[in-house]
Amino acid sequence: MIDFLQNWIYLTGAMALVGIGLYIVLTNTNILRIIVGLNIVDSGTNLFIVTIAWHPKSVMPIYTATNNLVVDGHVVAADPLPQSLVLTAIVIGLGTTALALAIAVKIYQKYGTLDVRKIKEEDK
Amino acid sequence: MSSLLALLLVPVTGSIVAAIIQRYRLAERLVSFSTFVVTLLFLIDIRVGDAFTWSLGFLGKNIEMGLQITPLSIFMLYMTIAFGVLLTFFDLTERSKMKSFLLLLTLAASNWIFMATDFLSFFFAWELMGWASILAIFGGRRTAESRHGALYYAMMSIGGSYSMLIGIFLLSNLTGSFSIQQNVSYLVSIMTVHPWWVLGIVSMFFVAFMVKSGIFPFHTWVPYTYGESPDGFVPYLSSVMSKYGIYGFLIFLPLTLSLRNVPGVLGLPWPNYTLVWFGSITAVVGSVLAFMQDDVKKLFAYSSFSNLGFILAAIALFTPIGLTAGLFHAFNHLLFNGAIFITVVAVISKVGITRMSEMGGLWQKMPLTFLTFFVGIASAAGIPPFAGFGSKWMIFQAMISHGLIFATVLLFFASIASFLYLMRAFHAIFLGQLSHKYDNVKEISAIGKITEVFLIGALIFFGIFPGFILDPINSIVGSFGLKPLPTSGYEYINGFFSSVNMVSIFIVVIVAFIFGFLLFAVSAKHKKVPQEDNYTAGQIPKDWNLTPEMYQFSYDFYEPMDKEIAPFLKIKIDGFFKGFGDSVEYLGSSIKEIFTGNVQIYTYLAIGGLVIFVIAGWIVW
Amino acid sequence: MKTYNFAALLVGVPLLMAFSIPLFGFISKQLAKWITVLTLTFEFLFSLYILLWHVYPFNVIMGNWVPPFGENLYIGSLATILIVVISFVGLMISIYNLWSAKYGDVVHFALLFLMFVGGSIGLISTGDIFNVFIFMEITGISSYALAAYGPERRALGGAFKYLVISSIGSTLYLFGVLLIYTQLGTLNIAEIAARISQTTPGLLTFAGILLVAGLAVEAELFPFNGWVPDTYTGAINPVSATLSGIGSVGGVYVLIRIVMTVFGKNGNFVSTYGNLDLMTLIAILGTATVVIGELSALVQTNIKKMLAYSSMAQMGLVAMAFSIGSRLGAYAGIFQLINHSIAKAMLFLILGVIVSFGGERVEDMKGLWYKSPFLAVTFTIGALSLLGLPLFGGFWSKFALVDASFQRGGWYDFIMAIVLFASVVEAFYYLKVVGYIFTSKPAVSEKIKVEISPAIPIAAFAILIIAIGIFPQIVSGISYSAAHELTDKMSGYVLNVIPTIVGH
Amino acid sequence: MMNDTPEMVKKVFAIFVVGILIVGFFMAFTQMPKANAVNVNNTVSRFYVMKDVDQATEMLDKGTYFNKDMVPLRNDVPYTPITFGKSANLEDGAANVVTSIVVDYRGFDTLGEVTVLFLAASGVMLVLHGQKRKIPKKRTEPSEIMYVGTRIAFAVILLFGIYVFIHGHLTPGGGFPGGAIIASGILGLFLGKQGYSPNKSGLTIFESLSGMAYVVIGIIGLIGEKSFLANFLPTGTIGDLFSAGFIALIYIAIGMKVGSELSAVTNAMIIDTEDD
Repeated sequence: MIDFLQNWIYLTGAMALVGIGLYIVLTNTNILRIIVGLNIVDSGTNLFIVTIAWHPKSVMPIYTATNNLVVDGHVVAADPLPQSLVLTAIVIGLGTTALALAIAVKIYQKYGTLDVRKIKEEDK
Repeated sequence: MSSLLALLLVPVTGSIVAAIIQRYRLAERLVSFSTFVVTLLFLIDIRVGDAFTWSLGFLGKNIEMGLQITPLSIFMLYMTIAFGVLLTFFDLTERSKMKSFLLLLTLAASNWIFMATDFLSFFFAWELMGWASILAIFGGRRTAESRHGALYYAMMSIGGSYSMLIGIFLLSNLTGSFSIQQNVSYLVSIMTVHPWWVLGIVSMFFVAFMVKSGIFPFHTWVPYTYGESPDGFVPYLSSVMSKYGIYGFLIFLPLTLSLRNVPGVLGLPWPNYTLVWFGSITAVVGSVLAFMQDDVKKLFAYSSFSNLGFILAAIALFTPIGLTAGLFHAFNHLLFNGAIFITVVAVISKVGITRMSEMGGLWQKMPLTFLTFFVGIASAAGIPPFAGFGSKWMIFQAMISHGLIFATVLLFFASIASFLYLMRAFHAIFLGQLSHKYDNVKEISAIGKITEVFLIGALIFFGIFPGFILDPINSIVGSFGLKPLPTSGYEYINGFFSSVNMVSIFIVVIVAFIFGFLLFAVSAKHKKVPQEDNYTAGQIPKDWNLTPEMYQFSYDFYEPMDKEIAPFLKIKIDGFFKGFGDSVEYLGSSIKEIFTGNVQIYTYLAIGGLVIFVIAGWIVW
Repeated sequence: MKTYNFAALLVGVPLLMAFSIPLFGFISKQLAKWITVLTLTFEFLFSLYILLWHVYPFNVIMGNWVPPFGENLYIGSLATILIVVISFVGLMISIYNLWSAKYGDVVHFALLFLMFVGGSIGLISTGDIFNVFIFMEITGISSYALAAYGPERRALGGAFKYLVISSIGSTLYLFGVLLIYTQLGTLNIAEIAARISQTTPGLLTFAGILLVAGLAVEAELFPFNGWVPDTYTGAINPVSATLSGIGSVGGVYVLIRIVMTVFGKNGNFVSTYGNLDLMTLIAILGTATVVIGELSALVQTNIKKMLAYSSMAQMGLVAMAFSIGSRLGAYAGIFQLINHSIAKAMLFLILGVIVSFGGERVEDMKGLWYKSPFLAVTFTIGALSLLGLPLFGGFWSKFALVDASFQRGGWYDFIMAIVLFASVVEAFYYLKVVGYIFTSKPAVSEKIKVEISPAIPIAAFAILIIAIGIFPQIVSGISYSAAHELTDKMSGYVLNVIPTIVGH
Repeated sequence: MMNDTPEMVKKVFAIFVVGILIVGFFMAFTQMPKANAVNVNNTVSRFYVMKDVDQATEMLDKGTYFNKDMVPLRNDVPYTPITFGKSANLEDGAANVVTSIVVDYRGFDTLGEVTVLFLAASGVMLVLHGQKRKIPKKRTEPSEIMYVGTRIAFAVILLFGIYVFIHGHLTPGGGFPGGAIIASGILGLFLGKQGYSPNKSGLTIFESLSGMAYVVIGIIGLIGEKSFLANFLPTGTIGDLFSAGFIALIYIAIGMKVGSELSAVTNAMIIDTEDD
């Protein structure tokens, strides 16, 4: 039962992060806050990915002298594949954030504002 | 058959050459003319029954495509190509602003349309002809109006061809083939079982044909487009391109033969009856609108589709006499419309304007053109012995033979109205007093004169000896499974009730003409006065508010009649299309508001769309 | 399973050259651009070799781990033709960039452009559903940066909008992938495609919706395409050409691959498990996009925005064609995609030349014929091809599209009627521009001098459009076998990747 | 449209939309496998953990991996037990299974990932090109302790970073964390001295060469082992420092690349936009 709850807690946390992130993106008009919101969504996604890889009884997927990953022909380690995926997802999130911040800096210089409602052009 | 392919390849080659050398105008025109001539030479080699097929690996199947010559197609081919030869010959020296390569592309497409045996190539050629003519019209006056005219035409034309496309695929999915013959015979076989089905599919096609021929209620583009086209292109547009629609109608009209035994209206199957009415209304609308026009190109544009109404009304009967009359009128229309437009082009190229109320008295300067124009409008009005009389006479006979009294009355009315507008043009352009600004106007070049003489000759010749053209028409009628009219010599026209000997009519007319001329010669001589003498005895006081138009006696030529008709003109089909376009534009500008430029709106759209899908997902899972 | 591991260079060489471009940039900025041209020439020739010598279909095994255990590239007929098209368009735009890319950091621009094309090639060839995400991000990040490039500030706004929407889209996609992973325990597209029926229907439906929503951002389908007008308008013209000619191709490809191959049933007409028919979803999205795109384009006065909306609408048309589900429909979609890619890229490139001499309002096209007959004629060719008029490439695809929808019948008759109406609207605004080009005297009769480097790509595109228009066999044969790959997923895709998937 | 909407309505609507989405997610989660986690034995990860892909491939080639209903018989794949420190010449020698997946089994992903980071860094350079770093007039120099401290710490951090990526196949960590650690050391240098700027061209060369090294390693695999990114080195005994074939090489390349890239990004981002 407690095992069951534990994963639900993490899932709820992940979904809460996604929800909060999206809410921020939808309601805040400041570019930096929108970027923060996107970052929170990313975090939620990453938490979700590692959550589905993990089970309360699982061990870390690294062979050491004491850590046995396979017992009776069954793998007891946490699923390593989503963990490698999350590594990728984190890096990608980082890259996106860096680029978004660079664009935000430039936007502030050129438009003089960080309000998304004001970042539009009349047709020339 | 290589000559069949040559009919396509020669114009295409000519078109490419003309496109390359279009910087050198004379060379370009020579190429255009010689291409038409070469095409005509190839055509002489072609006989009814020639065929050529190839297959195209497309859409995952082998589509059999083909070219075939039927009596109708060879008739159409001769008409269009010969007319084109004449036109390009005339064009050699005229300032017509026509892009020859587009004309030649149109020629290739037109040849293909007339020879196509399958809907794939028919549609291909139809669209090719469509956009080539659109671009040709763009190249016309280079004004906002000409853009507008071409766009109007383009919209109607593309709408029509999409309608036809739907028809083609509805049909080919039923039969699994693109072949015109197979599809039509399939339609014949289900005609009596599912008449509404057939009606639906066929009307998809008819929309395209009606647009191209300017049949009511799709006639509204005609004046805009003709009025703004390049001068040299208008004769081709009005004389040749309007016939594509007629050709299209003739593909499907044999369907109605299977309805002959079904009770209809006045012994006519109801589709024929409806089409007759469309034709008649077109004739009337065209004529009435024509005599209100002051712009000479627009006037003859209306005149042109009024005549198309006559032709449609006649062929829609699909009886031997009706078909003969319609095709005969189509031929005559080609000739006299060509004569009229070629002279109009000649006049416009000399005086540089199209408003008739600013012309006048030009017969003194351009006598041969005047004569050609006179013969042209006499034919158009159906005055014997010129071509045009015979066909109109036959059309009325055909209509009355079916007891279509009301439609016939309409056509009579249209015919009388056509007298009015022809009269107006005749007077306004050529008669009356010559304005001083035209003192230096000269008759057209020798080449133009040759063309005009040729047209006069043709109009008289085919007026007196209609049999030369009725013979091929009879074989067309025969090819549709109808019994051709009896023939009795080249000078005879055999109607439903009676027959006419055109030679005797010719003699009567000549005698009457000589008599009239004698009267004219012995009567009092009149004196030439300058234009200003009309109203003001040579003086122009400022406070009289006289405009130059008022010197022209044909300004507001039919003013009283205009006033009578004006209330009816408020009902505008044109307004319907324009209003439709405006509402589409309004819709567009409302929808555009979705994209506000605010990224949060876009996020809302995306997340909102996703949520809607998720809800939809719940509902169905 | 046929393998040809050497083709890994299709992805490897652009990567290697992209990494090395900063080094070349030290020597000369122009050299960096030339490296792009050379690399894309290699890509184009290599893919042409694959196409003409009929090397396809084959797999590229990465790291000697065969699918479904490792990652693979699957280059079937669809991937082959699209890679040929993409690398050709990319090559042409890179030649154009020799002239046009002249602001700021040219070296990094060349690098990002190269990786955008390379990433799109990877996106199209990859056989792993998570790898798709990575390549989506490669193309995504390079396109945000490319879109932000340029002398005008509106580029930044457009790039930021694209970034936000696209980030959300890729997050959704990632969720979808992971949900499928929890069910099947694999990330290989072929294995997922074969075993899709072994999943829980509800979860699968949800995952499908997430995947479609995420991919529709790149595929420019309404309502996920808010970024399109601003980004296309903001970016410099060669970048708009890239986004429209390459980026949208990749986006639509993945969307279709997921919907038709992964979620598709085997057979002629495709539907999905879990009750919700993803093809219907695509049909709705596609039709809505066509209508909204064309109607919005109708009222634009800025020609670049007009092209952007038209681009969106064309993508809707492509999606709608695929959603028909028959082989003919898929064929029409592929053909239309290729035509759109070539023609729209060409229009944007032409616009780039024109804009460098004047404004980009529709009125500024007035009298182009007098200023530069070359640009006027090529613009007309592109516009007429998009309208689907004969003698140009677009005719055949539109024809096939109409054929396919009427063969499918049912609701598609009405959808097609709507789409054809939208096409009339499209014809109106394109012909309006063509009218301006030919019928007006220019306000300033200054001649436009077209340099050699923009002239080459524009002329090549125009010639290609006419060549396809006259000889549709250039594209139609391979497109038709590519359509087979989409509609018959077992023999077309899965068995080519994992031949023993049906064990004994 | 949006600009006139009251804040409150906007918020409520946002909560509504996001709420439905989250509820949708939870409804999907209820259908997930037991305990909401993937059973490793039902995924391909099983072979990665067991280092058993070769045997699974053998079964696949024989046609016994999938049954008739296309269900993979993952638990039927024969298994050779692995003992830490003893098993040698495995198909993949990394003790850290995540690393073996990241670099070896799914190495192509990682190449893409490196590219993404590289592109992001290039994008930042492209967007921020031409920005001059202005040193504000009111200079507040950090203290001497900070200056010396960050420099000393940098050496240690650098060493630690190198340690992390060299031991990537044995312990948690690897190229990305290692590179990030190195970059954080360089960040310290920024804090230590106002106006500090690393050698930009040096960073670029470093970045490019390490990236090229990664691709070249892949191409060596293509030439030597007939497959892109294939391991061409012996895998050694599991648990040794010199094991796991090319993983260490790749991680060195990645570590150097990520370190220099993040430093370059940091350098590019330090722009003084305030008016002073």
